Amino acid sequence: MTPPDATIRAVEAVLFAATEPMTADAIRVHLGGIEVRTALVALQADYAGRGIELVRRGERWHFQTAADMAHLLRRTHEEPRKLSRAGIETLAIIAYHEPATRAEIEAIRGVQISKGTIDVLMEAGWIRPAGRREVPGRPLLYATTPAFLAHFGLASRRDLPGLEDLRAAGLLDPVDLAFETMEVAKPYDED
Amino acid sequence: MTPPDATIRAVEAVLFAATEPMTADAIRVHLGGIEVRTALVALQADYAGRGIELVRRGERWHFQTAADMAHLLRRTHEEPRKLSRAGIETLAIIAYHEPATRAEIEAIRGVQISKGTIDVLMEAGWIRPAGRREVPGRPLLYATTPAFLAHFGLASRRDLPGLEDLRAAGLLDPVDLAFETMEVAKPYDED
Amino acid sequence: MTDTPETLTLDIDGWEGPMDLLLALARSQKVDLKQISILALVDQYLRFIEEAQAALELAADYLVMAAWLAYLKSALLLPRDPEVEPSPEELALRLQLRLERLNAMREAGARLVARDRVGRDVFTRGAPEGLRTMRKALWQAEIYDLIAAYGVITARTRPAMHIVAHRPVMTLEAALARVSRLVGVEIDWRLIESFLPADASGLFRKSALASSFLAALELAKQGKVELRQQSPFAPLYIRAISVAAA
Repeated sequence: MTPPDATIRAVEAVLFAATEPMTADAIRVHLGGIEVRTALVALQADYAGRGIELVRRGERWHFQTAADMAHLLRRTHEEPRKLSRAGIETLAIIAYHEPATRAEIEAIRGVQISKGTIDVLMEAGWIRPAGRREVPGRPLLYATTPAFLAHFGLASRRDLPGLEDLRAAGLLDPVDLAFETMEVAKPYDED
Repeated sequence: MTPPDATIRAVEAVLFAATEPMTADAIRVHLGGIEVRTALVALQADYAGRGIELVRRGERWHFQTAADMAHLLRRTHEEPRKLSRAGIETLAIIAYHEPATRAEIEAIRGVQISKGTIDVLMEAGWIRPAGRREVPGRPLLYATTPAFLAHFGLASRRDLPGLEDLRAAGLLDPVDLAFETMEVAKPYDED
Repeated sequence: MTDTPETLTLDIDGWEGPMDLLLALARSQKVDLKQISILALVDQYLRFIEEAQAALELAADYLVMAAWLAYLKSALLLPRDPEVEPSPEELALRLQLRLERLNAMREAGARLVARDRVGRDVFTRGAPEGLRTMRKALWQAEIYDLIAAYGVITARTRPAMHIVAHRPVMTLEAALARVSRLVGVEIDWRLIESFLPADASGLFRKSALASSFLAALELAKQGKVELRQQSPFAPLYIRAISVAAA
């Protein structure tokens, strides 16, 4: 920056410390009556293109963060988080059965789902409300979104493996159950 | 001013908008992990001699008005908290000796300190509890805070006025220890 | 703090304890604290306390200090007794060191508060926009997790149909027909095993025995046969109830 003169420095400091925008007159009075308009124009030029700008709104001047830097003030910080088991099961049921109501999802899972689980899937952008089922109570229906397909690398829902594929892959003989069997079997093994 | 690069502008905008001094790390995290130290140094140079300055206080950076503008700004702003003599001395003792226990402060001042004195300094955010001394009774230790450095315009505790002289003169040693040192030194003095 | 003892006001409330008063008196000697005369200082303090005492109630700690200083003064003036530890010179030096330290901290405090302080001499931005960080979870899951989860649910909730793999059995109906037919042609007690097919063996024999037993119980309930067993696990006998006996 070019070394500013005393008036420019004074105007700069006063506007920086001010709690609200100030008119040129108010600045002049504050600085004991010296003329400040030239300094304001010079300051505006000094700050052009920086992360801070001197702007004039009506008769009042103030410093503000450059418009193109505004996004830095409200920043979203993304933290990778793994979906819970309840979340992934609920998502799987919606994907295979969509559109599905919450009651249907619970019937298939055999376990109640908390509101938080649906919220998380909505927040992730993987499911969306898809109308209501025309039955008493008109429950909300849920379906997957294009973002769901994109995240899981699927061209369409038809790419999800069918039950026969799952069986062939051994996925219908869940590891958990196999483990339970082994647990029970152990004492005999040890005989 | 020379047109700053994108990182400099971003750091400038963030520090300008921040309500508290920020560490380089906090700025980096806020900006999504980009390195900011070079930008901080460049910014500090950009603002040198202007009505606003970028200063480093401990590990934290903030913009403030230039010190020589004080006479122009003081009238609009209220005096900061006026400290009692007991408060000033207690703060000085903690700053120059930190960490210090209440008993150590009292030993230097030759008088008990009221609870209110410590409270006022804590409330101002200038001192904080800093663990306990591992002696009988485990007395609480007090130390200064980053806000203390910021408020008193200290780049670090090493910048405390006269710290080195006081240390060299042994005036920061515990009284008894200093006494013994002098006793030992005596025979040499008499040579 | 450049007041001479003569102009000091006799109000001890003006001092924060005896050390504070002592420091003020020491400074009034207008020499480096390292060079002050402890004896002169002690005299000043005692004179001040005497005058103050006439005017008002003195706080106990001022009197304790006065007593200690009077002792120190006498010790400094009298010939030194080598038995006494610590020596009066050491006590005097210690007092001087304490005054130096208090003075150092008082000056440090004064320099500290005279610095360019934020909010008094320098100012931070009057109306900062503030920074806000909103945390957003980036949810992650793999396609394998998804389909494996569906496999688990399906396996967990699929209606179970149990098929018993090929096993030779004699049904209760068959046993009932067989036992009632055979028992009708016999008059005497017979072992229940004798009603089993002659070629029955292995699992089929066990199944036939169980079914025949149930059939015997059923027939007994209908009043068509009677059963006899001497003791638990003893052979079980069966015979038809003759019309005459009934």
